[in-house]
Amino acid sequence: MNKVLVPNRGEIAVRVIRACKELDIPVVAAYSEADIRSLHVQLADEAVCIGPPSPLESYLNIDAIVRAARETGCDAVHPGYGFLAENDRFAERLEKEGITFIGPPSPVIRAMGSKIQSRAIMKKAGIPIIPGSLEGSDDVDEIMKAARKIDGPIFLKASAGGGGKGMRLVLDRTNLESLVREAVGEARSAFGDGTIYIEKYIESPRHIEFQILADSHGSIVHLFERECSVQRRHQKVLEETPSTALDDKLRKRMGKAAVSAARAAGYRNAGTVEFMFGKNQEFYFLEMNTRIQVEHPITEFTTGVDLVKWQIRIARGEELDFRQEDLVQRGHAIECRIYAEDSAKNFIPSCGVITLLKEPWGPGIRNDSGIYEGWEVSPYYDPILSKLVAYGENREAAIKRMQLALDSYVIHGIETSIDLHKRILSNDTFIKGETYTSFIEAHQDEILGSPDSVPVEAFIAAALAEELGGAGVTLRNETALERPTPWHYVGKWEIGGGR
Amino acid sequence: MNKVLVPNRGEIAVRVIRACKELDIPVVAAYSEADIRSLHVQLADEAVCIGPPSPLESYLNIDAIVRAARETGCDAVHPGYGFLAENDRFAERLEKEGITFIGPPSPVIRAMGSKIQSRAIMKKAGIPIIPGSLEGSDDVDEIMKAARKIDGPIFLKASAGGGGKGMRLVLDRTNLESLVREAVGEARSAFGDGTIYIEKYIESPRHIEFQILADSHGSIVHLFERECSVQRRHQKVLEETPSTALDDKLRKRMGKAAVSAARAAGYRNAGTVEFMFGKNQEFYFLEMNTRIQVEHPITEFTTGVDLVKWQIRIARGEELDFRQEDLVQRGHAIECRIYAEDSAKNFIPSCGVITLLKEPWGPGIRNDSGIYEGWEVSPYYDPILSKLVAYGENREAAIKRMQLALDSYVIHGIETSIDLHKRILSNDTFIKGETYTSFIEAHQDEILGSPDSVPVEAFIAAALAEELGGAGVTLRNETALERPTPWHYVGKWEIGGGR
Amino acid sequence: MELTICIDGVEKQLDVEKKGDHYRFSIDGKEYRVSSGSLSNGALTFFIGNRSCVAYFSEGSGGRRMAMGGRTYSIESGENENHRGGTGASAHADGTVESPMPGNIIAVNVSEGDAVRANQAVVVIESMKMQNEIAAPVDGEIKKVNCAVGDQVNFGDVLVEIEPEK
Amino acid sequence: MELTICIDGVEKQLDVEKKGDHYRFSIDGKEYRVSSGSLSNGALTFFIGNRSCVAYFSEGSGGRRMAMGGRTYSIESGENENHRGGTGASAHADGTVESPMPGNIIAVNVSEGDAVRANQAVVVIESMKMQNEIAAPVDGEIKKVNCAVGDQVNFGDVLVEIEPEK
Repeated sequence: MNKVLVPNRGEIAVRVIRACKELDIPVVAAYSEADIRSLHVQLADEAVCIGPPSPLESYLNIDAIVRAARETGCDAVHPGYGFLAENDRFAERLEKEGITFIGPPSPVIRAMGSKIQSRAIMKKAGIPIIPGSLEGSDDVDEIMKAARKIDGPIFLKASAGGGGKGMRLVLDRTNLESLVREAVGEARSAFGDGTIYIEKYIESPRHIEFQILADSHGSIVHLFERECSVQRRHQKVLEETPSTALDDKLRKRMGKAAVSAARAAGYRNAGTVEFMFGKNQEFYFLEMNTRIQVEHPITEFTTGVDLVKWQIRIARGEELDFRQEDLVQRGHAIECRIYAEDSAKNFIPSCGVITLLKEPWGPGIRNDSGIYEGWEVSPYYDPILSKLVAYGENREAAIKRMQLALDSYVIHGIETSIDLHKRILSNDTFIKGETYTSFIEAHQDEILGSPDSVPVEAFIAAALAEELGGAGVTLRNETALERPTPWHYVGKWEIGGGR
Repeated sequence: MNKVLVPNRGEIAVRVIRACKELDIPVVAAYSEADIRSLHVQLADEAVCIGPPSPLESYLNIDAIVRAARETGCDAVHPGYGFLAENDRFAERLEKEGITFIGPPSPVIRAMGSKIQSRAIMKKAGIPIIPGSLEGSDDVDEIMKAARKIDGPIFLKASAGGGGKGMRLVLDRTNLESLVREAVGEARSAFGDGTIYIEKYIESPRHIEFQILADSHGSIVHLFERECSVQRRHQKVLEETPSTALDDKLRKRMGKAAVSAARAAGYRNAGTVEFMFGKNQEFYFLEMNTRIQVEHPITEFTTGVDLVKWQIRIARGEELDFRQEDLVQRGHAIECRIYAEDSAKNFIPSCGVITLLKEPWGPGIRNDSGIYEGWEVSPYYDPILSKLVAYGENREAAIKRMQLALDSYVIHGIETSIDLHKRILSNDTFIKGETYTSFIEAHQDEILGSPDSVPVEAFIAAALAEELGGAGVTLRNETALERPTPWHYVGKWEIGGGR
Repeated sequence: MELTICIDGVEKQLDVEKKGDHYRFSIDGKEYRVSSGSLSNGALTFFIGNRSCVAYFSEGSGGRRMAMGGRTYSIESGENENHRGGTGASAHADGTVESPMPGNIIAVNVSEGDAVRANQAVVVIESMKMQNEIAAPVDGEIKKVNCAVGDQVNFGDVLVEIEPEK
Repeated sequence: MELTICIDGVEKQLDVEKKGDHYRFSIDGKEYRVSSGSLSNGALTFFIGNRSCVAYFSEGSGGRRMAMGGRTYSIESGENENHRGGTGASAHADGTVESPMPGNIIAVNVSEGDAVRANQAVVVIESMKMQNEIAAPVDGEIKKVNCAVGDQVNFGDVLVEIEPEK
């Protein structure tokens, strides 16, 4: 492997670029015009523009990315997560071009990308799957027939998509037919495919996933679980490991199932087996993520294994130099995803220039960040700014460390989810470890309610700055940070900057 | 334990204050007038001034510290390292006042503080000590007599002190008497005590130490070794763990010896057993440090144990919740001590306002820092600014990570040892792990020689800023950072600020 | 000296008196000894009694902000009568619906003349790959629609105007 | 345009030409395409060919500094004839010995009229708990001793003056 192209952005591009540099492999950032001043572009050895801000024209533009790899002499591509990371056509194209895709082979991506196909593979391999219809249908009668085969509450889900579209929870069967009709119609209009499948509804479910590493020499290990039940808008907000729901016996069983799942899928590289975990400790295969996860750092903290470096090392043919029995979970790690959003106002995204930034640091703190002071958060991409991770000897220590880290995290210029995280971490139910996927919804009054009253120290500080300081107060202000800056030549320099 | 006083400063005060906060114990910084704007003062729950900048009047002023503890209602004191951390009279005074000293009992500090007494204890316990005269003398004839009992090269060392004063290496015995005379005279004038003892000279020695934790319930464990051979001016510059010189068998033997040493000393709390390690894998007890070490973070990274929190927990009577067999060394960690000094100019100290600061961060990086942008490094105290620590799956990965971190570390306004560290880390002998206490001296031409030529990028950058920017270039400048600031009222506010 | 400070919409009266090397603040009948203030590089440090405090200040399009003790506050200047109650406010009681973010219009659910209820979604904006429903602030009738599907809008653009019900 | 830039005492001629949306630099006969420059908050970002570069600037009592690619440079302005060769320079060829640091004088080894050799320690200063020997820059005779044991000295204070040997 001589040179790696990273057609991604933000904190994960920074993470991947660091890993390449640590392995002494030159690395090229493939960036959109909107990202010319982004941190990952500055950290890469080279940077090449692949198109306009719109993702379809840049980070999702397979032709432009392949061209960029050719032009810069890259013989490998690390896709990060999101964008083309789980796109089997992209992986296949690279395979055809003779460029190493740092991830699993394209047929594996394709199979795992289909809910129906992946469930069929897992069922065959003896992995528990959620009872339901393996084969979907867009025929209302067929779906009704399949529904009758399963007892109790069920979920209707669209085969082609996610994000809640075409999804219906059926607790009471009296209006089943109209709900099926709605789901088919919604799926058809959202994804151009009305295929609906049925799943047994699991009460108070948790989302627990297992990290997998599989090399090209037949060795597959799991690196224990991550508990990802705290979600909003079907997106993870906070993850931790170990899960408070597992004991060693259960952990071993699920880990074994995850390794079997990876083996059944013919897996290679880093991947994640997601399980739905029910009230009675039953677990079901949900899906397999064929890429690095956002939440990988908590596993790195507790196992000491560098997952991103291993992705690259596996892709260049290296053998895993440890076995399952060498891996030990040590301590506890928590990740908070810091989003650019106004969590209290229905999580609406927030963008603008970061006028002030103070990032947490200290023992047991890792902040995988993609931002800097003076940089502008643009409306084109995912609102993730950074991932703050805290490690402690145990869960209590990790929570406390994270609380102190969040208290020291200052981001001005945009709204963020920092306060949301602080409230989650001080919530009694969370502290008890009772985290189900419904957690945020169930506690929204405490978690998203209005803030505490303003303490007197704040009034004193404001008085000192506003009144006593008068004109002499040196406030940081956006003008000084803004691009273009007061520098006379900047305007001209920016011309064609994105090309 | 209700409230902890920290009569220390800089990065170790920051570390201790964090540990107290993580344990939910209120913490008070006892600071000198020179430190009113220091980071540790800002992080503490309360802060109380204990005197003028001169250490004798503040951080070494036992009466002022005890008074500060009384006034703020502290029932415990964490001394950090340096200053009064190994002062048995301070520990004894606190014991008498009914204030918990977070460290070992005062008689242990006293015994381990005496080279002669500590060697006698260790010899009795069967720990190997360097051949030499256990009892020192200030009588030239007595010393000559003792010297004749040991074969080969010897060291003359002052009983009362360190730092090279009163120390003489005797390779050739022809002028032994005059060397003894010099040593006695020098020790007398430096420490008021001319007592000299003799030690066998160990060729190509390494400095390897073992971390100890001992609770008050009889449990003592070691947390493996730290290799601290890279030194300048008899001060450690870079530490790492594991040591490249030890195999598992030797590690086990030395660990056992360290635990025995701690037990023989009647030890309690965190401590370090220092060994001299010779060419033929022989090791000798050197001394016991009865406090937290500067280099403790590398042990925290590889064992997952929080040493500073355990100091506090042991002091409040908690039992260690793990045994020796639970402890595993995982991965490799390196620490670089970032000093305020001009390493290339005979390590002369450097002080002034920090006009620009960019601190390293990222996976596996921990920077225990006591500084911030705009803060002034004063001439009164130790020149340590921060401790940069890098963790990796193995030594090679840790070195590479540290190199990249050092490359991203920017400190303007003062000179630092950052460049020295970069040169050490890229030195072939260091990379091979051949680190002896003479390392820096032996490689000073490569390590302290003139820098590489200025790359063309630097000229382009300077041209852009200096010429094209013209008056419009927004340079950070000291005026804006300086105290007193442009704020009109600052001058008045500063009056009496230190009291 | 009497000062009026407004933070996050809450107004407080502060009485400040200079006492040699420190200041005495009186707030809600309580007294505070404030000393050793220093402002440098956007950071204010000072002591309240024995406690060292640090506050950071910034100014941007969203107004003045102060960070302190793990929270961010909006600072309104004393003269400003129109207190902002927070951030990202996108709708006015007068029926003007402004975009709370830059993004793409992906749905416009209303036409001129339609009757709407408060909290009814009138427009959907996609920003940062998320769809955000923008709701009517009041009951009323749609007076004007200023956007169409596919439009790129910016922070503060007026999307829809509503004639509030009397 | 011709520019002369001096970094760490090394002077270089740069030829700069504006070419539409970028600049062309010629240095030592080689050409560099420099584009997309931007300066903000003390940080300069720009591209040389495909490589994004970042440089940070500061100005303090020690002069102008630039940080780039893991190194810190001293920048001398083109007009300045007196190029500084580095930092912490404490002795002049004319025999003036200045303090390279603030600290306490703990020893003065010479008196007026003494003959000294270059590199001979004339004064010892304690700073940051370390003892630092300050050496004579030239052979010569001590003309004046401006400090005594126990004195607190500052950066740049003249400690000793030496009449250089001819």
